[in-house]
Amino acid sequence: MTKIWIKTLAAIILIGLLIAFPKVMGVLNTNIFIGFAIMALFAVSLNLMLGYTGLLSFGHAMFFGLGAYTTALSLKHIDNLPISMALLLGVLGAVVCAVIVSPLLVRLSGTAFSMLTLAFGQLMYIVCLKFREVTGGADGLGGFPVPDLKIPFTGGIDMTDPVNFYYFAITVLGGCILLIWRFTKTPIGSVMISIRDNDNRVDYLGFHVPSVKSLVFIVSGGFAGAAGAIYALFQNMVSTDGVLGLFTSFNPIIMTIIGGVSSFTGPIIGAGLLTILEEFLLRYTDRIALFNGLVLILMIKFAPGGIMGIWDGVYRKWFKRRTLS
Amino acid sequence: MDATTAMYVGQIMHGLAYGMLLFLVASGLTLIFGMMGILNLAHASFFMLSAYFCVSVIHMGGNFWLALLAAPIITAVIGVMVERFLLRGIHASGHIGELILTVGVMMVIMEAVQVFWGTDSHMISVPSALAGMVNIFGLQYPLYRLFVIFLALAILGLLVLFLFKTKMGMIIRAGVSDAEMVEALGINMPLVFMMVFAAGTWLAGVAGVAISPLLSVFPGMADQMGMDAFVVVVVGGFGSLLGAFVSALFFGLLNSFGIQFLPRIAPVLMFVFMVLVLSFKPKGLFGERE
Amino acid sequence: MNILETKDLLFDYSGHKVLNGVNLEIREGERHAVIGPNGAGKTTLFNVITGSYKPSSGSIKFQGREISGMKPYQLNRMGVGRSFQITSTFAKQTVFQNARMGILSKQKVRFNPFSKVDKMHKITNETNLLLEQSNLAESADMPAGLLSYGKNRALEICLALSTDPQLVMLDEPTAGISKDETKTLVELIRKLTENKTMVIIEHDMDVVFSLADRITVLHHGEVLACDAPEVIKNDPFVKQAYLGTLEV
Amino acid sequence: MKRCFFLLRGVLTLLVLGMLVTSAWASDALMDRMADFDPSNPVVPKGDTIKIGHLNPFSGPAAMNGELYHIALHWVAHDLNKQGGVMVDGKLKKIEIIKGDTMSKPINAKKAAERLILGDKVDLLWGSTGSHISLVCQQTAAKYKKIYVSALSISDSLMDAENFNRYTFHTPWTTSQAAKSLAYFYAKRPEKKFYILCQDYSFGHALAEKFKGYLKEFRPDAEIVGEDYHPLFTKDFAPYLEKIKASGAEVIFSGDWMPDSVNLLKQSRDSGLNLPFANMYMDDPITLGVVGVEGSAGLVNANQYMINDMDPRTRELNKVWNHLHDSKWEEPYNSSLYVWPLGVVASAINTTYWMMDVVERAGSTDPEKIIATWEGDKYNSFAGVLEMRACDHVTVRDTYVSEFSHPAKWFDNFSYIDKIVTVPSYVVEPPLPEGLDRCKK
Repeated sequence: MTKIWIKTLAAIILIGLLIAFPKVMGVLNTNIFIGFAIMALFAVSLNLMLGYTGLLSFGHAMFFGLGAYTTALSLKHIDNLPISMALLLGVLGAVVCAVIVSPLLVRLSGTAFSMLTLAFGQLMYIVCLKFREVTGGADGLGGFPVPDLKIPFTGGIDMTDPVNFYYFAITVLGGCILLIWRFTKTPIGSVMISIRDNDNRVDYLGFHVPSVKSLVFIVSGGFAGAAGAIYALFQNMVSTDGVLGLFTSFNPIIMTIIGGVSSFTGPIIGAGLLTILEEFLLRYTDRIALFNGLVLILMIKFAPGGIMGIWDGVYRKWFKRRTLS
Repeated sequence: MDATTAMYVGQIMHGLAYGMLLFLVASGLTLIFGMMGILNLAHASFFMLSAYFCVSVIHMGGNFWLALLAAPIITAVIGVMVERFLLRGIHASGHIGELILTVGVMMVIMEAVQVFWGTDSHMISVPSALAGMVNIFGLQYPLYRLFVIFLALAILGLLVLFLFKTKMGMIIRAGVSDAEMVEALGINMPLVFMMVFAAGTWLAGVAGVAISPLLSVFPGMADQMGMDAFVVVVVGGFGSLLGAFVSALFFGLLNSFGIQFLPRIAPVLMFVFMVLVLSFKPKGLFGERE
Repeated sequence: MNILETKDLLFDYSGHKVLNGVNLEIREGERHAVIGPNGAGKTTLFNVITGSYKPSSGSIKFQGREISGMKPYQLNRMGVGRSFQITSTFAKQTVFQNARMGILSKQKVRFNPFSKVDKMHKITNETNLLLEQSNLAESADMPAGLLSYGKNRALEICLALSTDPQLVMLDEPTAGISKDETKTLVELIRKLTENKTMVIIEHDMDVVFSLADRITVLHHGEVLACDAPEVIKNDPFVKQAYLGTLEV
Repeated sequence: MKRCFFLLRGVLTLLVLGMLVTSAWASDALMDRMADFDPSNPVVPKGDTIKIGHLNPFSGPAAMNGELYHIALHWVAHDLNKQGGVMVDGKLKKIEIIKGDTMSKPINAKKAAERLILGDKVDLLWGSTGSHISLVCQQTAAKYKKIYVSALSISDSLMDAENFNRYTFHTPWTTSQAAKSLAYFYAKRPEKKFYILCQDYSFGHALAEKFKGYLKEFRPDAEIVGEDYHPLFTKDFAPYLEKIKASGAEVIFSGDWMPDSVNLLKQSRDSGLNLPFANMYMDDPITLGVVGVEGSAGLVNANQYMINDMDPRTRELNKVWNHLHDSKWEEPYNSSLYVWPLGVVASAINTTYWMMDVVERAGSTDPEKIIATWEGDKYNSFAGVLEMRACDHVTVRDTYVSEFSHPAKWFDNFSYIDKIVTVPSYVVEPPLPEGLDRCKK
């Protein structure tokens, strides 16, 4: 029983900290935290494919960008659209794209899969860049209204106020991360892990591997779309380079690798570390990408399991438990 | 030679010139992938690195020709060091580890360049011997771009001779189809890998030096060329030199005539081709290996 | 009635006829062994039947239905289970999780993204039952990658049977394990394939003769003989196929 | 009568003498003040200072723009700090410049602006190249009620009805002023066939539209023989140049800025296309130095500031700047790009002096006081009169166009500004944005 007790206690403390955060840390750090939470969900949604199903996607920004653009465009063109609807439309946009793309993708695996995702990612980037009338091209799309969050009985909560938005964003992003956690605990979750370890045997056990892969692809795309939608609401500005660029696809991979590929919380830790690293470095140098690159190389070379891998190694040495996450 | 045919010939020549440079970069990329299964996303950064070395060589008093000799060799040395100390030990985590490591290398090179050579564009003037125009049945065409085409053709010839006529070339071709088997036959594959990586980076280095007088050398030059070369390798087929050559010319001409006739859609077309090929023929047009 | 029949099964691998018109009959509920010298085409026959390769021509009938060219997952759902010569289990997952994969497929819980798999007691109980039958219960929480080679072979067979197939095809189950471990494994196979039809490829003649009701001898991609074990034992042609030319 | 004549002459000479002395004195004063100015590592005052956030790309493809305007801001800060600072809230405060790296990406611009406002608590924001980036800075500043001086991007859309906000002041000229200046210049010129090649984003498209409109007005007989928009930071212009050659154009109109401007000019001259460019940003020594005298001959450059020696204060600025460049400055400010205070950099210095003058007259960095002082303000800058239009916060000024020729006073290794055509402000004044109620008469 103690295990569950510890878990609930930890959960309560965590929620307490999250609620107190904006009061304690001030508006600037709150905004940075929201940025971190968005990237955490984005990285966790990528890890659903990379860490759990063994599929490395170089085009995950496609869903993030589509989520952001659909939300931004729907708020811009449909007046007094409630914020929750805009969010849902964002997720829907990403899911529809995943449904269209997945049949082509799931037949491949390994490097071919990665290359095709990169191709799709860049295709989406160029199309958005070129059709400026709709997407605002290099200028991006800004100034769309961020409507108040309407709660049935009380009046609307002003979403442009950073602290209110913080609570809204954290509930949505935290909720999504929990949903993904639960998803990995379901039967389809264990099938995914088996596909990562040995997709051939899974085929012989009666599972239709391509349809499982496309389900994972769509779920992961949908959650990336949610992260993109929150991003659009948070920044009130969506630019092709910001949400669809090559590095928008690479960042979650870097976070997952640094945090730990084979664990659920790895990407979250990776996202936190990169955000802190960036905030810290920005004061001293403009060369943030240089440090990120170096950290990435060192991690892959000396600690392929990432921070969680190191923690797991240490944990095993001290507690002699035979676990192989 | 009235205006429209002059324009067509001009665009074809530009297409060939850009296609040839694309081939130099893509050939290195596809050889390395064919041999070692590593798709080196940092390959275009070596192309840029060599251009910056060319700037330094010329800064320190050397002329363009010395730079054309020295810069690719320095880049190849750095390429070998990257393969030797970084890429070699991580076959364990499979292709995913290697792919992501090359992303790290790309990021480091792109930023390091700005630290050492600053952020503004460096100009390299066309070498005097090649400056000016030449008259080809009525069309004025810059001599330097012709030089680039012939340089690339010469290197292609060298490459083909090396691969198909020498013992080492045979080993490399065998390695492309089955590296383990060749190693089993007692050939020191790690050494061959290192040489292929050096050759691949050297090719990218030559392209980097060749392109600098045409364009200015500035931190953003790797992105465009990197993505184009990547599309060429994927469409041409991983590990296939012929595939790289054919698709490099195709995309070089597409780049020129795309801007000429359908400016808005030209870049999109390139990626549409890539998606189509990858979806229906993952091995690429001439590739043997996924 | 034959549960599995192949008619003039042909498979040529770029010119070389690996299977040259194989007619195989497996009766319902029998234990059938397929033997033959190396390179006779045993494993290829196996892979063609279980859907890994598409045959060049000829038909395969399972319970009366034509299955040539079907995908492995379709065959499995129809009731064909198989094991692999080279152990192919889920190294990073525990033995329990390995077995549970088969049970999930058996219970057709393939796309359920809602309920927690650990909370599905029906599945958990059935998995534990399977593990006990395969006497792997005590190493249930051990990752498959850390099992001994012998135990891994047992897990391999357990997986093959986990989807409760009518026809079980075992590809050299006892390959590479010691004499006494073979004994326990043979007992395990006999126990697990109680009322099922089994086809086994095996080189160890003791295993073949202790398990098989009938034996098919394959040589150069053709069926040399198909009869009871005693008959096969002293069939001159079989000896010749194995020992080369007959000393006169 | 004679005596009063004699008296008058005396006064006149005294006046001239005084002028000479003050300019001499003044120039010595500026020389003394700026003697220790080193842009590579500027003196950063601490304590209670007027903090100015400098938003520009300091990394990424257009990183050199950050470096370019860094010297402009620090020149003004250094000069005023040497005079004790600016009287604000009853105290003499020094000026402190804090960098905010936009990385040429709208999202990073928003983050940098927020960090400057909330983290460093800046009093004023100043920036930024790239209209799409400047728009983000402007919106972020307004969100936290901070003054944003949009000193570099010149898109009209930045101050139109949709994007206008009362905390933003537009000190440079605008796209329409630039386009109208060039069209005005070509009114009396023989060339008839124009080819438009601009960057494929809002600034490029807006500039092209405005130029076509004004050209029809000034030259109904002129003809646009072709129009292309190339992606930002294009590498290979050859296909575009080939199209231009075939189109028979006489002038190429391009609003490209660094690094596109230098690539375009260099590649066109290398491929034998010697047509003049009607441009706004091909006036820096790096770009022109590459193509030499013939390559830069005939370029028609329009600008909000052109280096000249008419006004004593500009003469003084040029003298001190050139002296410091030759004697003192190190990497990267000792390069040919910074020999003289030219075009965009000098204009930035000019408008920054204006900004600080407004702050001094407002006597505070409180946004409301600054807005009240700056709206409708007329300032006699060292490059002509600058007027801040009250209703839409856009600056109206004379603009200048010049055809480069050789030999020119300032540089000898390439053609440069010689005869300057001034376009009076009433001609080039931008139209009031419709739909902005503040501007309804």
